[in-house]
Amino acid sequence: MSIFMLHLHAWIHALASSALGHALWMVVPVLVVFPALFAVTTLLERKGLGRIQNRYGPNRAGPWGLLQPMADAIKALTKEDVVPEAADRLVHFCAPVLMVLSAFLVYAVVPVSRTWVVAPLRAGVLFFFAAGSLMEIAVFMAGWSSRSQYSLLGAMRALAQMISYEIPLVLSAMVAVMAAGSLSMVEIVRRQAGYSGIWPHWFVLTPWGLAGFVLFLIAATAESNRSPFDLPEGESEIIAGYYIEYSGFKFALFFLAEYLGMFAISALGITLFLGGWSAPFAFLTWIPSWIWFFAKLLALIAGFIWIRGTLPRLRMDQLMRFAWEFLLPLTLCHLFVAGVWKFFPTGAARWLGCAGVLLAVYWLLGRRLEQSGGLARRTYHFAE
Amino acid sequence: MSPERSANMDVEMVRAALAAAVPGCQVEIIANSRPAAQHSLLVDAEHAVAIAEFLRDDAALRLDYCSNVTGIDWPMKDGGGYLEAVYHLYSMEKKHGPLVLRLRTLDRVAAVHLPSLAPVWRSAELQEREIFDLFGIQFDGHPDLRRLLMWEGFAGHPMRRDYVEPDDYEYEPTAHETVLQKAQQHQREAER
Amino acid sequence: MLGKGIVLGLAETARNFFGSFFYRARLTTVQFPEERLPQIEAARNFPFLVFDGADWQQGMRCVACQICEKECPPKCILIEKSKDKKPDATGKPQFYPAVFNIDVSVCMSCQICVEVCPFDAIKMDVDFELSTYDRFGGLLWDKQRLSKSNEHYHQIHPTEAAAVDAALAAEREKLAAKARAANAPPANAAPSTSAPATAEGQA
Amino acid sequence: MSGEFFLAAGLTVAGALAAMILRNLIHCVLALVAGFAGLAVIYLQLGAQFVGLAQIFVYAGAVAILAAFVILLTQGVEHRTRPAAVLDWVVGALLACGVFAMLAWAIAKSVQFLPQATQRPDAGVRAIGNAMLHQFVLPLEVVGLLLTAALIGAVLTAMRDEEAGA
Amino acid sequence: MTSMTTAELERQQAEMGFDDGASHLLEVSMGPQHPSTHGVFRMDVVLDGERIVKLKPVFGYLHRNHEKIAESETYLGSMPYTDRLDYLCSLTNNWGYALAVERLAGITVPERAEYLRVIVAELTRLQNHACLIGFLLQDMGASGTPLMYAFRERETILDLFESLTGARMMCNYLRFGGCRVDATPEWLRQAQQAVEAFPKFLDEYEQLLTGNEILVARTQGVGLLPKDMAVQAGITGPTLRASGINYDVRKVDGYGIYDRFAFRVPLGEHGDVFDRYMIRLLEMRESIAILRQALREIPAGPVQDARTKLRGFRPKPGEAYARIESPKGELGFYLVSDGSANPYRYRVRPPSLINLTVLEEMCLGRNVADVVVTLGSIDIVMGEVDR
Repeated sequence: MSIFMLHLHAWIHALASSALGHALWMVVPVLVVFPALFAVTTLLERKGLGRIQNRYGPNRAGPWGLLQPMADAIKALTKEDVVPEAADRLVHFCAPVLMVLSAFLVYAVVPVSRTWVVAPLRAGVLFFFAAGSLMEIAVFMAGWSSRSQYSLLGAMRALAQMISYEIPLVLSAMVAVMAAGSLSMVEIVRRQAGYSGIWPHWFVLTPWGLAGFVLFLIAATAESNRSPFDLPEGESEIIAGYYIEYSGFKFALFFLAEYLGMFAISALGITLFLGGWSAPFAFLTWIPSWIWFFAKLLALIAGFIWIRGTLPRLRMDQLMRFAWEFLLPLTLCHLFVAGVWKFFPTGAARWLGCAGVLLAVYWLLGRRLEQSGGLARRTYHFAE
Repeated sequence: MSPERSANMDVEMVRAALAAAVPGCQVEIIANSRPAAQHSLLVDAEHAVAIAEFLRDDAALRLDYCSNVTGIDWPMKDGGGYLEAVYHLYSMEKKHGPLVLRLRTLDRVAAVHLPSLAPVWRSAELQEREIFDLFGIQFDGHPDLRRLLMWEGFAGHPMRRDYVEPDDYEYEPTAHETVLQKAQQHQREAER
Repeated sequence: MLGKGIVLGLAETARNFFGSFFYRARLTTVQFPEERLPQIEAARNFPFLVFDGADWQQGMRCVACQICEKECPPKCILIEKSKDKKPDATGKPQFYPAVFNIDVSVCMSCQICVEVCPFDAIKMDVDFELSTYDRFGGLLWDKQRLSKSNEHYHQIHPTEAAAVDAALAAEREKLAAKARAANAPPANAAPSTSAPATAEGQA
Repeated sequence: MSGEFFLAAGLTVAGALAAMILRNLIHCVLALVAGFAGLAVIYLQLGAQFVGLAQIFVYAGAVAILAAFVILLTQGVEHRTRPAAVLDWVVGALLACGVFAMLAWAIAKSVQFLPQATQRPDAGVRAIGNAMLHQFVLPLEVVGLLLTAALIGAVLTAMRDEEAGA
Repeated sequence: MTSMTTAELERQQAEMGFDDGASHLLEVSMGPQHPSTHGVFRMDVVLDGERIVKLKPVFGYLHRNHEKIAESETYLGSMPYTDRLDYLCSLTNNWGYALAVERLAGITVPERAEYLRVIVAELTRLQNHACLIGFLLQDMGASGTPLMYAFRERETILDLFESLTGARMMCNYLRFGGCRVDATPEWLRQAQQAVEAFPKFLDEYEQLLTGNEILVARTQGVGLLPKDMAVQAGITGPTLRASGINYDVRKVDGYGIYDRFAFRVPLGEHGDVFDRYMIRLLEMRESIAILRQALREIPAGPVQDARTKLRGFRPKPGEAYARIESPKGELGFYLVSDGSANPYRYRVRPPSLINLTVLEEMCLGRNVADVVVTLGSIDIVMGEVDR
């Protein structure tokens, strides 16, 4: 080993113990790992969709198409950056920056592993939502500053959707906060990391937890503009929505922010309901905690891709109706059930009772939603 | 000939019915010698709308469906001639047809007006617009008479038989003989 | 119950997803340059001129009758008839095309030239990898570019080519018989009739 | 009083000023967002994590967006505004002065009652919750009632509009 | 607000994309490069929020004056051009034209050719309807999955077309007086196989789509077309039958040999997008029934009327109008002959164009998203609309 290496070693040690070093140690991996995951996900998504549609998906750039994200990146970076003449240049420029900024900010409070969390804030969940809400402003800025009818429509759609779904999202997250008695994400995970026998104490394994998880996922899908709630982009209706007038690098930033947002909200779901970095069984705790985190994250991403490959898109008024007439009452009821759960003695009765109430409410609301839309099964007759 | 389930209309009978129902109308039978024997009724422009309404509403005829509307240009050697609008009528209710109606303009230049039958059969709306666009027949009473396929400001009516294609395209070297000649000519002009 | 249809749909896509790994039949993609579909015999793309024997100029069947030029719907064929005549495959003096151009950027592969040709001189090729950087000259094919041998014809459309050859041979046989009946056979006509026969033998 | 404070305060003041001065209403809203953000930073510096984050979440996130929405939706309706009059300016200035005076008085008075101005108050979730549901439960309920009434009023207004439009 | 003059406000509104006069309205040009206008189609749309206040279709971006070209072509030479009208269904277009020429000249078609025509036309209908449903779902935002399944099935049918006619889409197969080439027994066997495999695909489609709550919510009650309006506007094809009118040219005219086959005509009740979707699914099942009968009963014999001279074809002066039930609706051909080798007048009655007559009425008061779905459910192809 050379002198130089020794020096480097000492220097790294010194750095790691300093405050700046700590920040680098924590922040840099976030800045590297999640964008890398973005690259992988774009490839996985296209391959997965391909397989769902009986195709191969991208397989030309590199072996098995592994270099496809690289090719996409090069394409995006070398494209001409077009700004519409009528656009509000400053706002038009700031929008993608703010978007990516807020997308990265939320990772500050996500506990990726037992030890890896950038800022273990006491009000971590709140920070998450606060930073996420900046994204809405970015979307508005992008849509408005482009001065295109389509992008304005897209921005209005996106805002209406994000604001509407934020309520069920926050409410469904609240049950986990209630159960853990803390807004700190680290604390919430810690509460779920224990085991009864080999079974973990994940919130998702309770009726209210499962319901909360499903509700959270639905709202999260809407929040991250994924199919079937991808109306703001709805390429068959308003082409690309609020980022229609962006190209090249700025477009890539939007794309990146969108995926980062999806990962972040999945990470929040994992933290709140799926036990964060904790292993699913007591005998699997020897596997590093961050592996579990990323395994769960990838599983959720796969779910998103699966849903995207299957479902058509909702319409705006249906989306709103779904949020206000179905999701909101259900989350409120679910909040109530979660409260009741806390005061009832443990046992099968509690389990079945809570599950029964939730299912009944789900069934009732679902029926009402279908009936109020006048939707019915139809029979057809034939003329000879 | 393939077997035909829906028979052609008895044009004589229709003409008699029309004479009774629309007083003063002039209806002439144009015979068609072809095997399909789709004879047509030439009706006068003045009573066309009344005739059309009768054909649509008469309980026995109920020609509620206007399938095809088209124009034909009949120029004469001497510069005269006329434009013709042809309507193919069927009945969705009675499942019979076709009955062919023809309307003629007085000439091809100024008196190119015909009454629009689009208020009677909505399906004629776009087709009459097309005739206006491509043949230049003015349909009076049409709800929205604009060019359909050509752009606003286009000069001339391309489906007229004496229409001359404007020689303003960019030609490419091709084996297409007439195009090739034009292309060469353009090239020569450009070189000069 | 709300969500049943969605779950059924999800099951269907999942079936297709996993099925695509296990059943080759589910994946319809043909990875083109490496994999190719079997050639369909009736397929057609752009016309070519058939010649018999080895020399494309000598054996060209086209006699520049210009029927295909007239009948071609998009008028993509340009033929100039030769001033002189030269012997065709059977040795009979015929006109030949001095110029025979097809603009394949205009051609719409309708096969009408093939149908109307009384001499079986023009047939449809199956080659489709024809992209070129020169959209003018590169897609305007002259008669040399268009000429393909009868063997090629047999290779791409074997059934049709065999039928054509049989018909041609029968016709020539009839002509020869007529000629024999009219007068004593000239000595020099014999070798040229054998040309299509050898072509058939090779195919 | 640190440099960070001045930075945040400067951001807040600049944002607020820009929100008043800028001519393009959407720019005003965006400036307002910057102002809100500056305010949130001040809260955070004071150790009030919950309040600071709620400030961003509620004001920068929701209120500003709603303002933008309202501007985009209503601008078309009331586009006949009379030009600014001197009277408006005077009234506005007087009102601003009044509000400022009241706030200053309240702050100055409250300082006397605080045991130690330098001690950091506990602004955690638990403390806020306790305060809201024990000490200030009546004001909370009153405010809740008021907001509900306002909500119903807004819905009614919107419904009447729709009926008139239909 | 008070610090702004009226003029400034108006300028600002104009900047923000608002119209001056009725300033809450938004004018949007949907198309011609919009991803879901099925080609180069444009709609001038006026929006109030996302509600449609006015919608004017604009045509002509793909106009090439097919009818004028036909006037300078021989009767045979127009046949390949008909392929390019509705480029998804070239074989039914061929049939419509062939039928018109046959009516004009009184040509009889051999038995076997009639059967072949029915077989290729119904195969065309299968692939057209399958694709249409895929396109419709694509317009609804289904990221291509139903479309890819439809294309997977369409592939087998196009392979059949290629091995029979030589081309996958521009088949140019029918001739007046018959068909260009005969089908081999091997081909008929393959067709049989494809037909037998098709219902499985329909079941797959139904499981993926029909019960899907989102699809149902997006389509039921959308794009309503009442009965009387449909008749009045000359709407034809599945779009008409979805409104509950029993009018299928295959039944009414019984052209070709359709009166020999037992098949039913599915009818809708509500005339909305869901009905149009279901009618197409059910029609595919009926097409399969027709195909099974035709493939079972096809006789041997020639496929082209020997007396008909294709080259130098000169019908006597006169005219004829013939129509068929193309997958898109009623496709009519009107021919006027003056005795020369070229038609004096050649007219196509394009179902796609006429079905668009009431597009505005179907969309008024609805959402942008509904326009896209309604347009998708009408089933248009710009090659035919603009000709």
